[in-house]
Amino acid sequence: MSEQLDVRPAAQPETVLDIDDLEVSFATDAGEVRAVRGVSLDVKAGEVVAVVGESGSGKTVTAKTILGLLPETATSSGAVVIKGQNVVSITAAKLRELRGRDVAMVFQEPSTALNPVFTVGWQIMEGIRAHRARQGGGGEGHRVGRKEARERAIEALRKVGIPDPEKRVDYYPHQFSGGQKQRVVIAAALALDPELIVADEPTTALDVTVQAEILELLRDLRDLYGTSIVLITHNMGVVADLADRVVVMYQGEVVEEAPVRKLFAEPREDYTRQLLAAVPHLGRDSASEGATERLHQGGEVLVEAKGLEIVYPGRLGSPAFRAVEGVSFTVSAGEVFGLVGESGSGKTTIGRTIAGLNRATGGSLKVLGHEMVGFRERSFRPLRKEIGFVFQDPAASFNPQLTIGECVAEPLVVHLRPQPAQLRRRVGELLESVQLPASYASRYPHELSGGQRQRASLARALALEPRLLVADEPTSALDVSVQAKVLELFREIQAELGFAALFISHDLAVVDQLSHWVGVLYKGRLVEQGIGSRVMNNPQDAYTKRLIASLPVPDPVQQAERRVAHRALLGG
Amino acid sequence: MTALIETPPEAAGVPAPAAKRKGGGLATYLIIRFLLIFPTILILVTMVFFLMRITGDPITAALGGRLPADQLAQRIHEAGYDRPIMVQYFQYLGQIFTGNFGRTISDNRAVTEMLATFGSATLELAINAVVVALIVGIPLGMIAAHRRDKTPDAVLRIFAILSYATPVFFAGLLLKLVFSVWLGWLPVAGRASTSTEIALTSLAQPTGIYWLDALRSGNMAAFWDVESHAILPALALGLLTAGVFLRLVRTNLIGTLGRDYVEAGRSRGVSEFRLVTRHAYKPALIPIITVMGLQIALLLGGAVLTETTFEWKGLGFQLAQYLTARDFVAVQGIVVLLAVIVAVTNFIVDVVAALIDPRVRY
Amino acid sequence: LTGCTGPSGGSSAQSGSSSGGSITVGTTDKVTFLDPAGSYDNGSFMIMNQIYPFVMNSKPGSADPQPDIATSASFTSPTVYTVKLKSGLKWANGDTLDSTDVKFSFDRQLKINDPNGPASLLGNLASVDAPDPTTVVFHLKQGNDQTFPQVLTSPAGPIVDHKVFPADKVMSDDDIVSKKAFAGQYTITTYQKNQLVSFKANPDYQGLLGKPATDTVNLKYYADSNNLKLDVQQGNIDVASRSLTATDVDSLAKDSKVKVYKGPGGEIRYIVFNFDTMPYGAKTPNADPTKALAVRQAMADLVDREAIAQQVYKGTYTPLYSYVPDGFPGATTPLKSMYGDGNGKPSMDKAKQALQAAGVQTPVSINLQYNPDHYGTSSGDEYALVKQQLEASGLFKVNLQSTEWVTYSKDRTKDVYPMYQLGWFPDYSDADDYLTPFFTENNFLKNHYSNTTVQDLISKEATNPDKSSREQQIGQIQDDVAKDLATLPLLQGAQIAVAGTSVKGVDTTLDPSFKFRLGVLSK
Amino acid sequence: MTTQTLPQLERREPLWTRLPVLSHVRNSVGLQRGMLIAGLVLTVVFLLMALLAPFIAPYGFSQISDAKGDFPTQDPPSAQHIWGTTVGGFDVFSRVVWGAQTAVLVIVVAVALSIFAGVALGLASGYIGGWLDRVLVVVADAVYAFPSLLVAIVMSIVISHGQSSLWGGILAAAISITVVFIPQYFRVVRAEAIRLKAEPFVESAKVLGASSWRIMARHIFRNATRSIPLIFTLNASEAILTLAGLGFLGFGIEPTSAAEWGFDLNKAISDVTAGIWWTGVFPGLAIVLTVLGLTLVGESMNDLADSRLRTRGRGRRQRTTTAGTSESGAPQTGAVPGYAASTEASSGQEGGQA
Ligand SMILES: Nc1ncnc2c1ncn2[C@@H]1O[C@H](COP(=O)(O)OP(=O)(O)OP(=O)(O)O)[C@@H](O)[C@H]1O
Ligand SMILES: Nc1ncnc2c1ncn2[C@@H]1O[C@H](COP(=O)(O)OP(=O)(O)OP(=O)(O)O)[C@@H](O)[C@H]1O
Ligand SMILES: [Mg+2]
Ligand SMILES: [Mg+2]
Repeated sequence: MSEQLDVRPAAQPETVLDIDDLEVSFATDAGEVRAVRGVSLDVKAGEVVAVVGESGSGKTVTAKTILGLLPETATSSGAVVIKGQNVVSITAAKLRELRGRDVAMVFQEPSTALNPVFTVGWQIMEGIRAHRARQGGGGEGHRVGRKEARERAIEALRKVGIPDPEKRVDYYPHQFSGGQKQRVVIAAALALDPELIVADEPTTALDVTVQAEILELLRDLRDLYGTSIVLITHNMGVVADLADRVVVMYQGEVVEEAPVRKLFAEPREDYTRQLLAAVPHLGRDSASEGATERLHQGGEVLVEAKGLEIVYPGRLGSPAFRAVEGVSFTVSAGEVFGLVGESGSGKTTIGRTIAGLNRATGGSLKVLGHEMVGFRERSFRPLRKEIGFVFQDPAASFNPQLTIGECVAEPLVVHLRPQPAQLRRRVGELLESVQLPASYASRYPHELSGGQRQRASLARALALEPRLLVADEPTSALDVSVQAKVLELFREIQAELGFAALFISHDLAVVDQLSHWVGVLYKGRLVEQGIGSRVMNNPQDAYTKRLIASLPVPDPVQQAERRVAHRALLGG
Repeated sequence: MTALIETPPEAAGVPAPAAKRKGGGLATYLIIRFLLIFPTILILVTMVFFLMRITGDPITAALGGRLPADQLAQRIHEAGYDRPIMVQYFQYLGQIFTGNFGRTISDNRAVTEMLATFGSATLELAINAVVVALIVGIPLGMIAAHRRDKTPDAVLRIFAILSYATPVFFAGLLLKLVFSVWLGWLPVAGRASTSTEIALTSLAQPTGIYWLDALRSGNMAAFWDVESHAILPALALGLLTAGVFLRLVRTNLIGTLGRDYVEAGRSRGVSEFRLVTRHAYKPALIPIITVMGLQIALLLGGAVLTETTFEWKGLGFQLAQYLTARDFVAVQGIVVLLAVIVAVTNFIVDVVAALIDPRVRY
Repeated sequence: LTGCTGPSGGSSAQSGSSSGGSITVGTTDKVTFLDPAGSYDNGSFMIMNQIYPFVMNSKPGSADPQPDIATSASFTSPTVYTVKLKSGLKWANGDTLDSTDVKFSFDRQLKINDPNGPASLLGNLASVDAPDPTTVVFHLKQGNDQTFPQVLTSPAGPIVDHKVFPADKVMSDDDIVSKKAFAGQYTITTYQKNQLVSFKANPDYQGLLGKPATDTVNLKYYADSNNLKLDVQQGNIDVASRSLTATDVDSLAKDSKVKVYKGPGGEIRYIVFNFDTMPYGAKTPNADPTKALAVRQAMADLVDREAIAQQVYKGTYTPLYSYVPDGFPGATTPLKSMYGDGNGKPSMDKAKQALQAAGVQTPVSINLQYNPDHYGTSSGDEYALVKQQLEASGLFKVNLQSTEWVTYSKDRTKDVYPMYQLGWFPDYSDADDYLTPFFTENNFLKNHYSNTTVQDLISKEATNPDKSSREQQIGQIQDDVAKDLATLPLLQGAQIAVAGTSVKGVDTTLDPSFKFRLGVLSK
Repeated sequence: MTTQTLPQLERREPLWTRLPVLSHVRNSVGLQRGMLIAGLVLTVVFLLMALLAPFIAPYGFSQISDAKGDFPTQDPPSAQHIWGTTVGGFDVFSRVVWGAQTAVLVIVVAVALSIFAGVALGLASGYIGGWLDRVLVVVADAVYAFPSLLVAIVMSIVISHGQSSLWGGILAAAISITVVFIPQYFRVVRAEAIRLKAEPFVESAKVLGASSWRIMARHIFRNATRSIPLIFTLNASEAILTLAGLGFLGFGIEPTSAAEWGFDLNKAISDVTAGIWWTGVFPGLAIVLTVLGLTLVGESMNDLADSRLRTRGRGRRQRTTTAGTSESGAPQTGAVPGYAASTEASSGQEGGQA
């Protein structure tokens, strides 16, 4: 069914958005920042144009310009023409009329894009009532009454598939799940029947399964109502799944523009090629490629969980929360254990418990032979030098007041108390082992890029040559290209030093790339575990199946097939 | 005097409302919050008790300049102020638990009666001042936030700082000079003119809040008299607080104005005015109310200077007087009342915040 | 003593018919208790003077005790003081007022002996008898106590209704007001403690003071004297009494809408020397009474009282050259001639001589204490000036220190302060009240000053029924103490009231009895 | 134990640009900069006045005569006494100048003491938590609910006990202010400590096996106290007002011990209504302008440190891609919000790597 979409009726598609030579720059402390430089692109009616590019390449700025939402510090030139009006130079009143009615926006984080203290209906109605009704011939319509606005809001909610919209229209945002919130945001955008929707990373904050639903919804919008969509994303899978045409941005400029299949099949620019190469691809480059049985089985068992249960105590009257329940697994020396699962499934909780940051409350968890249920910090502390931990957000895991050198040296200082000269040498070695120049030791964390910081973080975790490393989403804060390099480094070092690792990620492809053995966590339970490539290719558990089916692969052809194949699974 | 630090109670370890969101009962939270009032009061009472004993005794304060030391000592002994301090302390606690707050030492009135009399005066002043503060502070804060870093913002912020930076007795003096002495529009001090005061106190069941009493007795002349007396103190104290409110509204509004949901509203074509007054204001209201509640509670105790400047015979004023007289009974009584007010206000603020914030509503 | 009429300047005004209008008086003196057994302060006593009867009282304009609700009062033997009451007296609530009430009142004072009460004034009272309804007999411990009639006018003297007041404890103000236990010139109609009190003339009053000039008087309380000043200036109140600052008085004097009245004042301000701890004092390492005296003398030579009175107090205080203030029978000015240039002005040379003669090394370092909060806010300025006057000569090095009142009161009797500021306001209008408390064996200064000649003279003077020889004895005491310089008197206060130009009678009540009487005011 | 020194490492930014105030000036623009600079100018004038008081003031603070004789009292401004004299004969100009010294001393002592105690307690309470925390919080809350002027009055009685010399008076005022301020620092530092406790960099220290002491001293302390300069300026102005309030109620520093604006202003009240304006207006203005200056500095620094309030920030804060963020829709309540946003703002510079 989606096949036919690519063969669109050739009835002279009207241009709904025409950006011409757009320049945007910001006044900042450090001088002028040119965020967008001479971007030109156009969107036809009923077309989905994806804008991709690494972080900071100017995607969001471009999107905001379309709605005239740039902050006051920005200056822009060029033309952004919507319905014959140039947004860049239009009056404020005209701009307000245009917003919402001709072009609407969908935000990245549905939870922050909805005002927590107003009902969703009120928020949708705000947009409707801010405009005069559209009356066929384009003449100015009447002000929309409260009642009519409400009806339209309900209608919009129904369109995006919110069940029971008559009732739900009076709900507050916190009464919806994350995916539903994003639907509400889309409903608010739809309420005025705009011809163009600008969606800035509409699924980035969502789990893959939910992402799949939202992508489906967006596709329906385009198909059923002919709405054009500017889709901003850095996820190549999403692009492959939804886009008709792709615009690649790099450092504020458009480097390449092509229909989606052409771009994936034969990227013209070097940059595009690099970008595509860096995208992890499920089923490619698996660490357990070809393995038939669990590797490192014979090694010493470093972590052993049996019926592990972790409960967060409730505060002040709220009931305790059971985050992990009846989980059993082992991690042997030298093995990389990949833990996947969607948000809130308990991955981090398990990782932190192994590192002694959380309390295990039931079952049994042995870490390096030490029972963690009811553990005492004092008796566990000597074991800490055997365990390394890499945090998700490299920026946050360094004390901003200390230099990288001081941070990396800390484990050495705490456990070994070496001579200063010795210490300096060791810090230099460590930094070099993660491919950072030793001179970086004197830099402060904010003076490093995200990828460099994560390397330093790895260096710190490895300083004492631990036997076990817990890495909690070590790359999810990074751009794909950077992520690829860090993952590569991780893999090399692991192979070289042979430590065991618990590798946590929500990205199946990433986990598969690194792990010998994979566990799938769902609502605190380990629903499936097995050799990485097997789990990915041949999932057994229903949830795992759905998870894998939801994951869009960065290849439009393959993805179209997968979509057809999995439609039944995803419908549920 | 602590007006400017707007740390909300959340920062102070009283379980934050965030805890409520986790799914616990709001009721439980509120009950615990309510129960916390008691240790707080106990601590306050204890602190006041011991501090006051350190500072001396009421007899020396009253007669130290007249009596020989041995007579003084004898009188102190007779009054029982030289007994072991713990004995006095536990006796005092015992009295409090039975609801007996005693009689003031320096002017011999039942503490409860004294609290009612002066409490109502302070309450009236506080209400007036809060009205001024709200009328002035909130709209100006909105304007400042909306026009941030433009000239109006700068002017308003300077105004806010000045209204805070001018010691209230200095501001009061200037107000008196201009409006009473030079223009002759308003009375200098006091809560009402003599005749009104006599008329209002001879009512059957006075509330002690003069404008209310005047209205209830239908005495409009008295009402206007009372109001004309109320204006200057309300301005002096109200502007001081208005400065804090302005700042508070501005800061929080700027915070919410930068939020995605405001941007989302804007992207739907909602006007800037509505964005400020509805979309951004209501979420900002929750922290604003929290801090305002604290402010209002503090206002009651912090009105010492205003009350002294304007002869407004209220708790703050009396507190200073009793303190000079080392009248521990009275000081303890006032502090207990203030503690209760602060705690109860915080409690009410929580409930109000809960009503505004749908996430904590059940 | 009986039947003697004092000068009564305004007494003609009060005999006229009282006006129907009302007068509002503002004051800063707070009330503690309306019950005479529970209070010993100006604010409370001011109201008591309006509402309670006294056995003895003084007519406005004089300080001479005369029978108030009595017809006669006199010593019938050295230790017996007998009073005959008027008959047919009534309390405002209808109770009869007779000797039972009088006996009850004094018995009660002695029995309750409240820590804050004035019972100490009745130290010489042994017992009271009421043989018949109009006769009261006071039995005294010491014979011929010349101050006893004065004591009957003092805070210990108000008579209370024995049917209303409990015999053994202090009664609350509200009960007193609601039970109308009044029999003075006025009754209280509304009572808001320390805020507003309104008085209405008591038609049943038959005492010395007569019918009040104005029927309704309101008494309004102020905390900040500046508000008092502004209100009287604006005409919001008719009379302002006490606690105006010198600047206020000065500026009001220039205002044509109001008139400033000054009357003799009993308040004195002085420096106390601790004979043990002052330089060369008895307990210092280099104790030497002669040198210590020389130090005191040099200080007496150097202070310029006139300058302090004018500069700091703008004439609201006057120089005080003795221990008994000017205006009391027997008061002299020994310090004027003995020290300084002999004319009340300072003399540097004399001071230098005094120190040299005693072989005192100069400059003398002294620690001088004052209290900033009890004797008015100008104490700081006053002592800054004293310091400057002492140091200008180069003979002294003054280390000025101030301490908050309660601590000050405690420490001053513990020999902490070598020399310190103090003030005094008399309990009743008699020179003895400036001598007995200060220079007898167990005086309240506790400054270790002791001069047996002086002590003898004081006990003689106190029981000497002969007026002129008593005054002479009082003069002698002042001379003797002036030689010893037990304390250094500085200033004498005036009673000051400010009133609108239309108000009459203010001057009459600013008399040496120090009782402010609302009954003489009219407009 | 935590004194293990690291190799002396070259620092890349010159120190002066990282000093709190200077870096703020550098980072500000437009009106915000204007207000900051206005505040700084007022503050510097105030500090200079205090520092150079002996050179600026023509007379001593309690001087009432000179070689030419006694000063006149309540004399209007003239060549000899440019701002006139008071009722006691003090020179108003000199007292205003010397008053700056008193104010600075009081501020320094008061704020230093309260920072010291408040920070120590706040750190312990926030990091260690448990019962200690609960008790301290209730106590701090109780003290906070205590009318602050009352605490100040009681403390000044308790402390001044004996004599009020210059230092006695200053200490009394300062310590009484300290008592009032400790709960404020306590709150702020405790809240920061609690926030920091959950920060990954603290957890990472914990996983490394660092002791609680080391964590508190090395990781929490420095980060938790970053907002202190902001509160410092705000409290400094409160200290002046509290001191003035104490002076007004008669618990201040006596004129012979030191010059104090609040006290002078209080004494001048009857002067003002008598038409003698110069004794009150100058100390009054001194208070107002000093507080204005300090508050402007404090507020501007606060705004600059808080990316929400900052006029022109660096790049927008990056959103992490995981769904881990909780539904914290409500805005922050603190007046002195964390600095986190500004330190993280720099993570958008990944471009150069690809
Ligand atoms: N308000 C602003 N002030 C100054 N610079 C800004 C501002 N907003 C964006 N920039 C800069 O403009 C550039 C482009 O930012 P933009 O947000 O468009 O990136 P993006 O492609 O959306 O990145 P991401 O994938 O991280 O969302 C960046 O260098 C950013 O730092
Ligand atoms: N400190 C805590 N107190 C109470 N509940 C918590 C706490 N931390 C986490 N939880 C809850 O425990 C569950 C598991 O959380 P966890 O952080 O382990 O999820 P996760 O799999 O790491 O998710 P994500 O992919 O979003 O990081 C969630 O429902 C979460 O809300
Ligand atoms: Mg973006
Ligand atoms: Mg996680």
